[in-house]
Amino acid sequence: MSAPLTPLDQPGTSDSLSTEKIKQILEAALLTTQEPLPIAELRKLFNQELSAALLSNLLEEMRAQWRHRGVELVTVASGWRFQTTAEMQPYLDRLTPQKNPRYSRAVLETLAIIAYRQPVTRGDIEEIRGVGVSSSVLKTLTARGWIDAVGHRNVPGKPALFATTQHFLDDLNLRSLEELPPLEEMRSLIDASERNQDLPLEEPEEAPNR
Amino acid sequence: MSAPLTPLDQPGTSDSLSTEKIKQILEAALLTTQEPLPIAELRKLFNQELSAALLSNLLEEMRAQWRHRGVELVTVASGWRFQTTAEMQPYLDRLTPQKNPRYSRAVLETLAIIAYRQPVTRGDIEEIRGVGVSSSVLKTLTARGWIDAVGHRNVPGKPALFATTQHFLDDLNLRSLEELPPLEEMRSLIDASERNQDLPLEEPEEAPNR
Amino acid sequence: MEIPQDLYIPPDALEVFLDTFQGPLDLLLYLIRKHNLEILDIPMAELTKQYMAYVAMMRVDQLELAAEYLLMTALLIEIKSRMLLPSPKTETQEEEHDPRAELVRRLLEYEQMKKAAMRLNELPQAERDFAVIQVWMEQTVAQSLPNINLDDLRHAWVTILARAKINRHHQVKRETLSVRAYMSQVLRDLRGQEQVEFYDLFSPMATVAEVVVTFLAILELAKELLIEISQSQAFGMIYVRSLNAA
Repeated sequence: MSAPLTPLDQPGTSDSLSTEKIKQILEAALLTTQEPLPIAELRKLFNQELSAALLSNLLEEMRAQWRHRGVELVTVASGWRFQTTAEMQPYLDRLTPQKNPRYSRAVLETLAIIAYRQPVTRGDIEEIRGVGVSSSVLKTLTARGWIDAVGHRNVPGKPALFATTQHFLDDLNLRSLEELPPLEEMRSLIDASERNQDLPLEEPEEAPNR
Repeated sequence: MSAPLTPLDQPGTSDSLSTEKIKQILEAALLTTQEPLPIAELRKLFNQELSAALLSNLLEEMRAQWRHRGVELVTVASGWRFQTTAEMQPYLDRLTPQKNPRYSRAVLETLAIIAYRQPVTRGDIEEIRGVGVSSSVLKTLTARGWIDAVGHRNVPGKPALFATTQHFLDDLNLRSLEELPPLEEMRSLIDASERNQDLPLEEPEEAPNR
Repeated sequence: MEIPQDLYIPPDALEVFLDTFQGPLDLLLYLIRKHNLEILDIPMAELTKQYMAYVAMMRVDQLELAAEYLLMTALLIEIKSRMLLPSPKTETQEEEHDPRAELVRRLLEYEQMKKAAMRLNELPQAERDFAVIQVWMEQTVAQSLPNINLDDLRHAWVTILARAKINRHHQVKRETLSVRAYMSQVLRDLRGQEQVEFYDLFSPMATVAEVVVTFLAILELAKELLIEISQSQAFGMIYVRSLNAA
């Protein structure tokens, strides 16, 4: 398995390594390092002085041995490194931890307002939420393709009117907006928790918005 | 090179993979991931449903194929992982001149107490060691990801209860806490034969109190 | 390094001594094990005296550690004094209680953990004794986007409503959802067009309910001044145009 290394350039060092062992060490070093390793760096692995030519030959041998596997040994600008083949990518992509990112409360509330009260301007949203709506919130929802500007309200400043899109319905598995949780149901939900405050939602325009 | 996979449990999926290909994919996944991968995670690599038993067999085959190299396939607490053999370490150390951390006795003793007596509070640790435990000791272990607070003891001050993590087991190549070295029985400090002697203090000097 | 041969450590070696021993328990354990002192034979007085000396030396910069040694000293004195006293032979006393028992228990427990720590340290340790493999892989993974479900939306809306109830001037009025949906649809239909014929806003496939809702939506849009409906003559063509800035 391990032919003794012909002493090319290491004059009788005490720990003379077989080529097999040298390759093992090179392989271990390259597999543990994500950064490419130049030959000059790889030489540091050994006590004895190994010529760059020798290492280069061994690396070429290793490269051949690793061919037709999911990982290949390649040379890039700054040296040698192992990397996965393109063929593996679709499989490995399935593994990459699907982080569960969450939208902020501002994003969700804005979305809810747009969904239930569309079309609405940013001002409407701010009025309902009682706080300002940052552009990034609307940008997030627009970028996601869940809302878009469907027009402008004909008031000074011509604010954009936002509505939810078909894509939003698709992503939430809804056929139409009517499949959103109905407001009545939620009203009773609120009423249940705040039973004694008689503030019926169906107030006759007591507080005209804006 | 690649025997077609006998369709054990994937009824005619369109992309039926050869065992060779499955092994390639497993290998690529394990070589690219630093964290150990459990079989449940490895199954996600494949479109088709591969049984845990099949993967387990293939992994064992791979483990055998990697034997006698500088890198080995091992199972630790959180799953399968490739790592270099201890034999490689002296060589790899030459690449990274900065010495790897050696822990102080305070850190090691604290770790041992948490490992064997978990869950424990800082007070418990101090009680056993007979000396205060500095915050830096707990910080060192927490930063390494080896311990974490798993709750609070329901006593005044609600002290945090510390336990070792899965990562601790992984880093020590263990699959479970039971694989920790067993606690030794300590030689008694009191000679049983002398136990019943009355006032056995053979002190020559009659206690000259300071 | 000079390890204490007996209980006395010269003052100039104190720093080394403090580094060598984790605390009074550790020191006591060392003395007992290394010098084969039976805990029984420990000359308590001498040991106590020396502990007091250490404490005096440590008091300056290692106050907490000094306290630990002081505590141990106190404990040793207590044990000694109790052992010197004749034990009262009361009838109720079940078992003769060895005053050293608790200290011995603690010493043994500490010793056990000390050993365990050494054994732990001998286990192969990632980074120190082996390296974990990690091969370079192109990160092509698309940033995954948050998903929401109906409950998230419902929850958000409930929160808004609850807040709106508190701030009375921020009333949220109930409205038929479908009208709102059709309002958006009508605006979409009008987008980019000069004006649209009224009838074109209704889908030929629409159900009666949809027609009604669409009609309500158009009225609502007009009320909110989002669209303008015009008819040049009675029974003539009705045109709808968006009042957008466009």
